[in-house]
Amino acid sequence: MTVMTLIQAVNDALKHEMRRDDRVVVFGEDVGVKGGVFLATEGLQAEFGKDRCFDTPLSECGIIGTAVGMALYGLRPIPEIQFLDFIYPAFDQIVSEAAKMRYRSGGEYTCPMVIRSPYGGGIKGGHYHSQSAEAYFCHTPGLKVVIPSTPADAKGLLIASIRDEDPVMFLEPKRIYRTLKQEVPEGEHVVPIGKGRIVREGKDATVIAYGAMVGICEQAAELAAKEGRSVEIVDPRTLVPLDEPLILDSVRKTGRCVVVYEAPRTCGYGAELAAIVAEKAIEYLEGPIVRVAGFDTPFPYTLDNLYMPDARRVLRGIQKTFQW
Amino acid sequence: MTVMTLIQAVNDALKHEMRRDDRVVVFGEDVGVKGGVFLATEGLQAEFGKDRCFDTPLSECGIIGTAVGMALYGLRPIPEIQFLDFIYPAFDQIVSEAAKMRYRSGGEYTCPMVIRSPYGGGIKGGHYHSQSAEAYFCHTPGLKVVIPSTPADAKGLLIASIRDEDPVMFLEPKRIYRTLKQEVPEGEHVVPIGKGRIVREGKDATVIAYGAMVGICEQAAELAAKEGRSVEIVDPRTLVPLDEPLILDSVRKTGRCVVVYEAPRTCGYGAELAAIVAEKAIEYLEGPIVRVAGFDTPFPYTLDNLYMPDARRVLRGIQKTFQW
Amino acid sequence: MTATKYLSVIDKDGKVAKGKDPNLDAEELRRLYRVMVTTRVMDERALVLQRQGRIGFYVPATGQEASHIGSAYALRDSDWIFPSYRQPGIPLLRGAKIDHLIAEWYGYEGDICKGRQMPVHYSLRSIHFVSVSSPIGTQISHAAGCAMAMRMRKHDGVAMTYFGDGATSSNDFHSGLNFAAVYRAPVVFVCENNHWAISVPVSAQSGTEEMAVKAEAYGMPGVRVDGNDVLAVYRVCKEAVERARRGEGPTLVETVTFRMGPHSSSDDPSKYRDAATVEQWKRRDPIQRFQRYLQQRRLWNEAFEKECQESARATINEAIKRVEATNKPAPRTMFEDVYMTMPPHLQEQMQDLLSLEGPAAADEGAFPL
Amino acid sequence: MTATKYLSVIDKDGKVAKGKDPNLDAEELRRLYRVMVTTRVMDERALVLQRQGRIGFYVPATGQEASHIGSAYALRDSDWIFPSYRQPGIPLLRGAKIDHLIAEWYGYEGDICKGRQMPVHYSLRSIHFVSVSSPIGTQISHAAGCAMAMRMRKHDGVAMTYFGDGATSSNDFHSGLNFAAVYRAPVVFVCENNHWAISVPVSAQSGTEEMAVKAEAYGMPGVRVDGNDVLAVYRVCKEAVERARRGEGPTLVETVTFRMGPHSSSDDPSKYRDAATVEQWKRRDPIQRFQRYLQQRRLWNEAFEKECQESARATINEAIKRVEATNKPAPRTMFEDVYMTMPPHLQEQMQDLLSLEGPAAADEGAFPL
Ligand SMILES: Cc1ncc(C[n+]2csc(CCOP(=O)(O)OP(=O)(O)O)c2C)c(N)n1
Ligand SMILES: Cc1ncc(C[n+]2csc(CCOP(=O)(O)OP(=O)(O)O)c2C)c(N)n1
Ligand SMILES: [Mg+2]
Ligand SMILES: [Mg+2]
Repeated sequence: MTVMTLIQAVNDALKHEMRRDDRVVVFGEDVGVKGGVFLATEGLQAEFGKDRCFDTPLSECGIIGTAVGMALYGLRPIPEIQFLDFIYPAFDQIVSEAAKMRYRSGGEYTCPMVIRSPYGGGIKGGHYHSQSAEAYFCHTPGLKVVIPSTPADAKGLLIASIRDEDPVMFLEPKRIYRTLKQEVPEGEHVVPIGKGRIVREGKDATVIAYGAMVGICEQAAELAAKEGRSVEIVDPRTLVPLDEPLILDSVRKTGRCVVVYEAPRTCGYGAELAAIVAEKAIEYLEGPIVRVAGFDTPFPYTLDNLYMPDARRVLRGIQKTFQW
Repeated sequence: MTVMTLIQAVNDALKHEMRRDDRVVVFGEDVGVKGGVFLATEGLQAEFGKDRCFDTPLSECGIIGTAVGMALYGLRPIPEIQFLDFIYPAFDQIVSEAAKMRYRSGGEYTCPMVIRSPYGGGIKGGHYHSQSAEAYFCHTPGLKVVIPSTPADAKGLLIASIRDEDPVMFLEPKRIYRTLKQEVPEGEHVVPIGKGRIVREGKDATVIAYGAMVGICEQAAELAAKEGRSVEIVDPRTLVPLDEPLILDSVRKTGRCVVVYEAPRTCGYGAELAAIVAEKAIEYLEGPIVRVAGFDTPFPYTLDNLYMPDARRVLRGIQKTFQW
Repeated sequence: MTATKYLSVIDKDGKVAKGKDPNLDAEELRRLYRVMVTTRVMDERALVLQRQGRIGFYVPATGQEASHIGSAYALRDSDWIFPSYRQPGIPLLRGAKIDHLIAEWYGYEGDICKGRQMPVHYSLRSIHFVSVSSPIGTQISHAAGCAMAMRMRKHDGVAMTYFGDGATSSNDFHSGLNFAAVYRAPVVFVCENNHWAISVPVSAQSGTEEMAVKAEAYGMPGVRVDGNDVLAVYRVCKEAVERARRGEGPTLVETVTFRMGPHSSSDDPSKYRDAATVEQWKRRDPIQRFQRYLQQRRLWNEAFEKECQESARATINEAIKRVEATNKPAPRTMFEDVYMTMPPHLQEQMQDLLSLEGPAAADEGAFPL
Repeated sequence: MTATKYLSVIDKDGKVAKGKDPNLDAEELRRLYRVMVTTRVMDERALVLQRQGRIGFYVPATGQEASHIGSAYALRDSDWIFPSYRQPGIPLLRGAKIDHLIAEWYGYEGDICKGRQMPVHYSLRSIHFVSVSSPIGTQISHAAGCAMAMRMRKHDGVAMTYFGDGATSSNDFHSGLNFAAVYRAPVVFVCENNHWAISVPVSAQSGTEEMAVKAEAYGMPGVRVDGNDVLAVYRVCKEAVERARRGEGPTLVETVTFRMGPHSSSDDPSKYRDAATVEQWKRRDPIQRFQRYLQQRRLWNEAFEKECQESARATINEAIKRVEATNKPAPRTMFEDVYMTMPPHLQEQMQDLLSLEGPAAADEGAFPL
């Protein structure tokens, strides 16, 4: 075990897999000499050479388009999109090509690749360095969507994603890149895709959260505990495919459900979570399913701390599920 | 009143607004001499000349990018995207630029434009001529999303969209372009954005549907009526902004809710509808909120009739809300 | 027809100027001819099937046989092809099973793609013919990426990708050519300039009359060639392929040709282009042109022609019969291949569908494009 | 430094060869100089504020003053600018209120953008300076569209758009130039080739050494000019602007310059480029170069310099003081301007936030780029 930040865990996972499998290649804007703007790819070019870790022209469209070609040929590309806000020029390649290749070719051609990208608010990045776009990808059949909330999960899930045979969107909550330090297993460490985790056990209400929101919910759970309410926190870890049983079991146990996400509220991934619970566990509910989310506005710069759900807002969400 | 198909109503609305306001320009692939692959723009170039209705190069990115520039300058562009499946190369321009321009410029620069595009299944178009991508746009603050389900609404909503000061995604259910004929008011006819309609009154269950699914739900409601169940159908008409009161009133009245959409189930717009009801009207519910949707697969060609929700599936969804 | 010069090899009488003939051997030349004829016959049969309502849609390549068959012929069988929907002759050239192609039109059980795509969106891994996409241009950057991978792995393969004049406006044209140039990837970009993108002429597509000149923007060579002259196309592409294989980087080849038929079975070109131009191009038919060359070299006669035509027709008709005797894919297949293994939510959705009672909705709708 | 030739006007001694001088009048020359100096001073002050934690982020344009100020000077005030984040001198040239610029850095009340964007993402409608976006390249097709609109409406305006060498790889570069060429739109594309896209050098950005040559792909003229020579930039752009205004279509201008500082306040360029090259470019400083020219023409002396510097510093410092005395925008403003009128769901979300009790979470995080 070594104590690592989340970004160090990402770097560790990349190195581990590049050593293990020479088909793994990493590329993107500034990932070479600079090692990425967050240093996720630091040291990779030095260790693995320019054929396996290289800078690209400023074209997300080309980054993903060529990644698809490499994957078809048999490589395991790990393209980095510098900020998730800049993934849209590549949207067509992701949605129309990577996601649909296996299906449309009857299973003959596949696109195993991991698209890594930092996402979410919390670094004073304003309008275009803060967005949470996970719902777009969750709504796209053929993609898997993975979001770690701890350094150990970041390493284990990234390794699992790299070994996965399908295209994976690996979204890294940049807000907690360095704020969280944790023991992370050295060497081999795999956290399977499709399995969530109980972050904190509780019996009165279930809060579902992922990424940087998990920590916020832990703060809120502490506040709720002071009010005498025992809150269970569930982190799905992979949004697609989802560990439905874990979530439904928790909600059936507690009878209350709060869904927390920082993306704009309307049609965010939390809407999906709410809809699943409302279809499959409504008879256990003793209160409304409450969503605490980002607002339906673009991401602001100065007021970003008000935009992102904080412990106050989550606490109030928890309280609401009791006011029936 | 004239009897028109939905596509004729679209054409009529375009002509009406182009006559009324010389800032309105229409462009896209094949919209000129050919009049569009569905003939939505037939006759426009002949009547208004090549400056106001013209063909573009094969670049959705350029179509929307230049539309943004025209809108900034003061025109009222109505770009056509030939099929909604082909909008993704323009996704960045829509999501990062058109949607955010007013906000990020503090309200000084605006992008009034209507992006028209046929969407949905039902013409044997397979993988890439059938998709329902409305949820992506509903999740994007700054955009309005409008979907008509009748010829009269198509005309009235399109005119309202063209006069709107914000960018509007006007998605046309191509499956019913010509299958539905209806009396449509001649000349001026505005259906306001943000107001839904009760398609059919009922008291036992509410079915929410839009676009081509409205007709399918009407069939299902007939079948349910034979089983002694009175079904109310609500068509929101505009997904963003949503006529929440209309929906919540109906659900509160009937106590049951089924949401129908043809897009992939996970994170579709129906998840949002379910989540709203689960947060705001759960105490009125006597059954689970049931979603009847497209499957979480890409759109198939041969089996497309099985992919799209049909009356059987909607009926079963209605039945499920009674099995509690 | 454009005024700009480009390489032709076969003149109108079927003669080839000295030093220009690639000197293919007799067997090869006849094979090329046979593939071109079979491609043409396949187009004709398919359009009839479409009009009879037996298949839903078709995209003819009539007039463009020399362009795609001559270029693909410059490759090794192990080289990769990233096609658009308008190179049906390449599977024939590479020996694909005709049943696979025709089953794809029908979307029936025997279709490798399991009925998931519209007709002519073939995917044939066994011959390195990568799944055709509808979105225009996306294959261009795939070819660049594949070639980058070949180079990284120090393999000596080449990728060749096909696209139309319209596709030069796409995002992927720009990024594909740019990436290929920066990494000196072994790829040949074949732009089949057939003068139309559905109803949009080249003059409304680009500020340039030529497409080859666009190579300048990427610092790679661009070559323009008579796309109705199979030997000229072959020669130019052969050079580009060898250049790529030598590690000297990508080339953009523009084959100047003409879409003789409608854009697809749903299109009526008389609405937007005049018959005279079409007539002019008819006189430059690539099959007749090649036939005259073979005749000159005494490799063609009426008997050979008859045999070519008849065997093509017979092969296709028999395959149609076999395919029509099969069924649609089972409903279960709709849920397969979304991921390598079917996740729980798809299993649930599948069970949901399979447990349904009552007749499914009938097919409806007709494709407009 | 690249070997390719491009137009320079001012030589190293500040002299201009006969016939090359655009012969601007004395007042104008001094105004240009003053704007360049103020731009430089603003950069220096902003970087200090950033290091002091008074503003969160900054993007310097040091070394590129001639490139963007000289080009914009070729326009009429009514012409439209579609900038990137690296043309801070243009608002100064066009007489924007300095308080508006500085309030934008702070994202305070007085910011026209209401604190919604990071520093230097100005939007100044009153001077036709269109809202700066972070996504690279998107403004390029806006400029094309705006120019298309000008042409359709038969107005005699011109649009000028700015972007870097990195942006030439973007989707919008390709579509913007293509559309502009097809419709002969009155637009001038100014590519400021400062040799770097963050840590990526031009050699890893494009297969070409020059950017101007990319114009060939679109059938428009491409011109390369010394971007550190304000008169050369002005001359070349003036021609391009006049050409556009005459209805002869777009031009791509490449200004060859150098990013002297870091990409932004978060970047450390010593990690990826050597000091020697930077030193070399220091000797080509655009302000010193212009100063020597003015000196030659007896329009510059120490007193003028001092006055320029001091008044720039004073103007900026006073504005900083005024801005720092103001507040953050009210929470309510976060919900405004999403749409023209606030729809019910946003009203509800706003009420929800405003009704909250307890202290909000503090600001956190530091921007890495
Ligand atoms: C991204 C995208 N936009 C629009 C279409 C609709 N469409 C299908 S084919 C076509 C024209 C293609 O022209 P070209 O690239 O010249 O190829 P050709 O059909 O002539 O072979 C268009 C616009 C599409 N398939 N994909
Ligand atoms: C679409 C997109 N991708 C990535 C980024 C991150 N990024 C910001 S600036 C920059 C480099 C831009 O280089 P260039 O176009 O040469 O402009 P310069 O900064 O040199 O003026 C990058 C990659 C971005 N802003 N937008
Ligand atoms: Mg074409
Ligand atoms: Mg640069």
